[in-house]
Amino acid sequence: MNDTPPPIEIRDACVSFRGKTVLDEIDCEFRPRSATAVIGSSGSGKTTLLRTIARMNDGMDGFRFRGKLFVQGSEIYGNGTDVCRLRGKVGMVFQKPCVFPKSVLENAVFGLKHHQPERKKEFPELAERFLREAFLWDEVKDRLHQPAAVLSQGQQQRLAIARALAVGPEIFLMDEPTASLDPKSTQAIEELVRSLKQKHCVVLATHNLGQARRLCEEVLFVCEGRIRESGPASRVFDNPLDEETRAYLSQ
Amino acid sequence: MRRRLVDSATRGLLFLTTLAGCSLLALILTAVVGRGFPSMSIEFLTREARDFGLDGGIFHQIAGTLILTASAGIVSFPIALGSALFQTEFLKSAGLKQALRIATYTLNGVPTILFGLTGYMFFGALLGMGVSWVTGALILAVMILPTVQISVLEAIESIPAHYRESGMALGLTPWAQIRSIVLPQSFYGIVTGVLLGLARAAGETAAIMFTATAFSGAGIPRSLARPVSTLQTHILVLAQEAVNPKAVANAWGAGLALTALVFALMLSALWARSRLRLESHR
Amino acid sequence: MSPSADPQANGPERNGRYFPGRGPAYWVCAGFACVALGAAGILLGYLVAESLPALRSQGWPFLLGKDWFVGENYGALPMIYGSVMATALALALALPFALGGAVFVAEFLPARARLIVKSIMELLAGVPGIVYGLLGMSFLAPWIKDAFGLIDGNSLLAAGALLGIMVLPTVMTLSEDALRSVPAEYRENALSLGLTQTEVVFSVAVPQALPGIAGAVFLGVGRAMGETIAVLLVIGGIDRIPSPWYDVFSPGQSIPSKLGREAAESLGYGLHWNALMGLGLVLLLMTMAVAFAGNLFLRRARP
Amino acid sequence: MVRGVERPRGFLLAMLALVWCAIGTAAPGGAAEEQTIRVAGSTTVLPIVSKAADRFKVSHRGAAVSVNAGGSGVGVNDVGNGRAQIGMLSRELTREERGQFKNAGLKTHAVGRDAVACVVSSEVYSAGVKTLTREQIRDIYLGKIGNWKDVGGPDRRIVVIDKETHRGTRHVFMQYVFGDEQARAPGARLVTGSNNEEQTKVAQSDAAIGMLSVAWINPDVVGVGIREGGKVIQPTLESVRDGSFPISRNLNLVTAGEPRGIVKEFIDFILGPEGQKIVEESGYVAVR
Repeated sequence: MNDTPPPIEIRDACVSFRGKTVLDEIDCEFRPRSATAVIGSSGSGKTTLLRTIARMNDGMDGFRFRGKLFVQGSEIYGNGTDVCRLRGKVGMVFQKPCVFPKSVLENAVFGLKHHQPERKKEFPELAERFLREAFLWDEVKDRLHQPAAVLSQGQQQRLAIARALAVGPEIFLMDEPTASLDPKSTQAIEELVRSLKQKHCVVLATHNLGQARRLCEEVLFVCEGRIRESGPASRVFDNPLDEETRAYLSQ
Repeated sequence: MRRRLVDSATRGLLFLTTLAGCSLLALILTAVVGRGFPSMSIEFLTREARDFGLDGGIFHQIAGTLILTASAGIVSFPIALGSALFQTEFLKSAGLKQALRIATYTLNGVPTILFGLTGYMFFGALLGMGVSWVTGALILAVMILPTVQISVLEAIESIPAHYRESGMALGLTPWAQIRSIVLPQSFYGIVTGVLLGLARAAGETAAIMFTATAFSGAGIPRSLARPVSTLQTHILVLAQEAVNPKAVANAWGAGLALTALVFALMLSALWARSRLRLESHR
Repeated sequence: MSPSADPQANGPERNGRYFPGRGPAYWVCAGFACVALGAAGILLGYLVAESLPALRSQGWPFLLGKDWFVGENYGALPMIYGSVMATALALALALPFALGGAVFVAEFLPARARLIVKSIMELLAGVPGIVYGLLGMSFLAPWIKDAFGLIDGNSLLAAGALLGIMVLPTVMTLSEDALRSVPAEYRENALSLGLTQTEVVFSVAVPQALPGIAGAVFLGVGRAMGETIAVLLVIGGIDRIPSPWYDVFSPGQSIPSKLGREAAESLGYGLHWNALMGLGLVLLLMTMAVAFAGNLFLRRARP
Repeated sequence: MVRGVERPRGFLLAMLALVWCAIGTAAPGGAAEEQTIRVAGSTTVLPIVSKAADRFKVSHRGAAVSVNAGGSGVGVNDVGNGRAQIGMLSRELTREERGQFKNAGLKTHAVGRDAVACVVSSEVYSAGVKTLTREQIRDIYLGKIGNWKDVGGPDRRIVVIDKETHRGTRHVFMQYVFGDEQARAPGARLVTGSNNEEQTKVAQSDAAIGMLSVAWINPDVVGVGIREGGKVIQPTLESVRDGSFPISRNLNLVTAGEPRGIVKEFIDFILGPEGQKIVEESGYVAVR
């Protein structure tokens, strides 16, 4: 083991909205350059967990966080955290593809434009680079100046990933990125995740157990706001220790 | 760092504009209440005006505003509802729908003084109703028609399709659908529209000052053909007499009464609209 | 039994929807639906018909003439100028506050505070014009007189400022509605890219809501242009274009205020009435153009 | 309310019936109209008629008098078009008006006499402007004199207040000052309508000049004396009574043809002892 801190480390965290506890006794770590699947039934708290890591719940009504959450070693719910810089390090992809009503190119460099406006001249090349990284370049290279809304859902989702990549995150939070996509687009996204986890720490919340098995080295099973079981994917899937986990996996 | 600075500065600026806008408006409320309150009393509200409003109260004016507003609402409501039902339930031609909609929106933007003048020439002169309660009521009814109609129409159109579909799946006839789905589902929307329309009518001056009101001697009209006296025109007369402190005091008193009346209608409308939202989220 | 109550007589199914048959209720509703159409038609028709004699007798100078003196000349330009100027002043004064306020309320205020501010704004949008007029003549005009050292406070500026105050709540609530109708996903996505909240607002929410905001502004313009009573009490009532033309401290006259002051004098008869109706027609066309533009934007706002 | 209705068709028809009732009752309303006298016009005459109406109603039960302001021109117009039975007129009929309403056969009835004073803000009066000549007033209204110091007052710009062109007070005033009742006043800073409005604007300013019936003169709004050939005539009821004040006029009621029935009774009431007392109470000179 070396001294570099894990990308994400959560210690005894508890999240509540208006006094209602949604996540409790969360204690876990995520490894660099690997993918971790967060599985569990609807409403178990998967989405909240992901959003908490990017501090996306800050604006929600009555949100409270207790415990400690470190991203690359620094406590993000402590004082003096630059939320924008944090979100620059932690990219997030949502379930429903969402592109802004601008052109494909503008969408790709949307975040970059605000983080590094001084690199304006390089935007076209940067856009190409990240669109390539998101396996989208070949499909959109002739349509860069068309509104992004004309793309298919799967393409829009990859564009959203390219957009997040452009900001240069080291961590990727993906909240059921393929739930609203057709099988072909799902395959493309899965391919993309495989390549992303070569360099990034990917956290993938998913309902699709097959997908979790295919893509992830680690698995985290969440149930009713608590982590019931975690460990290497093969072990958890083949030999779950927890009763609940077994019940969930055997569905 | 610079981005954070810009962020805070913009926030501050926006906050200041909001604060300025809100405090200006708070100032207005304070002025209306502060100036009007001293002349408020039970006597002021229940006595009739004497000496051209310098003395006595505003009983007839309150009554006049109320009856004019109410009769405008009574005329306007069935027309608006019928029209909205026609557009949503009967009409199939998209072109005609568009024409009706354009007419409604056009009417909504017409300056009220034009309603007053042409309305008078139509109802008062052509149909011989003269300067009277009925002329004023009909002019106000046409004036608030678009307000009520748009609101009712939006309420009916925002009924989720699955309600209608489940109604249809149960084999309801179109009439049964209107009765048991459309009207109950848009009930609060209809109420909102009517109340907003009434509030608009109650605050209107320009449309009735030539057409429905008398400076003195109107009292409570004994027939629809008689003129009425209203708070709005009463304030207008008193306001022009601003050297006389009694006139000013009574003008503010009447102003407060009118504002309170309009606010009561608006608040009920806001309440009804919040109920509409609640119902539709259920 | 009328046919409409008989299920057998119901109209055909179209677009997956049943339509009722053409019973008496159909015709009643149809008649009611035409009321708005008829009213708009009568209004426009009457104004056109009644203003024709004035247009014919005055010709183009009716629109371009600077002199209005009953019995001699009817030139509408001072009133058109007054209406445009007062409205423009109202916008210039109200827009920064209305739009800034809308953005702040929609994007930065917590839900409960937003509801309170919005309710107050909607209430204020309902304050009767006559009450604003009373406020204008007792506070605003004297204040303008003292603040700018004028000989009298009744002026285009007073009218414009009063109109600005009157339309501020309208423009603000409608713009706020437009901003709120931008889906939350856009904001979330932009936030997750690490944008600051104001960057999110100005790069995502505001551009998306722009048609709606423009619609709100246009509706406010229409309101301001048509307001009679409040303007009548503070604009000064002089049918003159000030020199220089941008001297907003001079008194002026707007079309509605002119109509409010003079219409009773010749209600229905004579060239004076025709000329007044000509003014009315000009006003109607101006407000209709504005309302059309506004609705065009609003429609683009809700796809 | 909507929920409780069983049949929408019945409900709609009921509503329709309601609307038509509302409109229909307007027509039979015409029968009740005979006991209502509608009066409109000059704000100068208004106090007389309004007060008289209040007392008239006491002695004539069932009679209603509705009074509207608007100005002399409005009064003539309303009577000429049959919108009112009596018009209030603070001047004589113009030739145009007689021509325009030839068929109506307009008839005037003088009920009182009044003077139009040239009024100034009290600050100007106490600073020394006690009298003005006709020429000075003319130059002020033409905009040739723009500062009070040119007529012996303080160094302050003059706020010239004009009236709407159809107002009776303006006709009489302009007839005296310019010899033309329709004269223009390019020097005006403000146009007002009713006497009350004019009075208010003069009082609110500290440098205003205006025209106002003597009945509206008060400590804030002071009538200046008119200097004519070395003589100064003060705007008082006395000088109106003895005919020396140059800007005086009749206060008229105008009817279409000879008044009949209740309208005649009402006019006779105003011309009678009780009515003439009201004229004096209102600050005018009685004619009988």
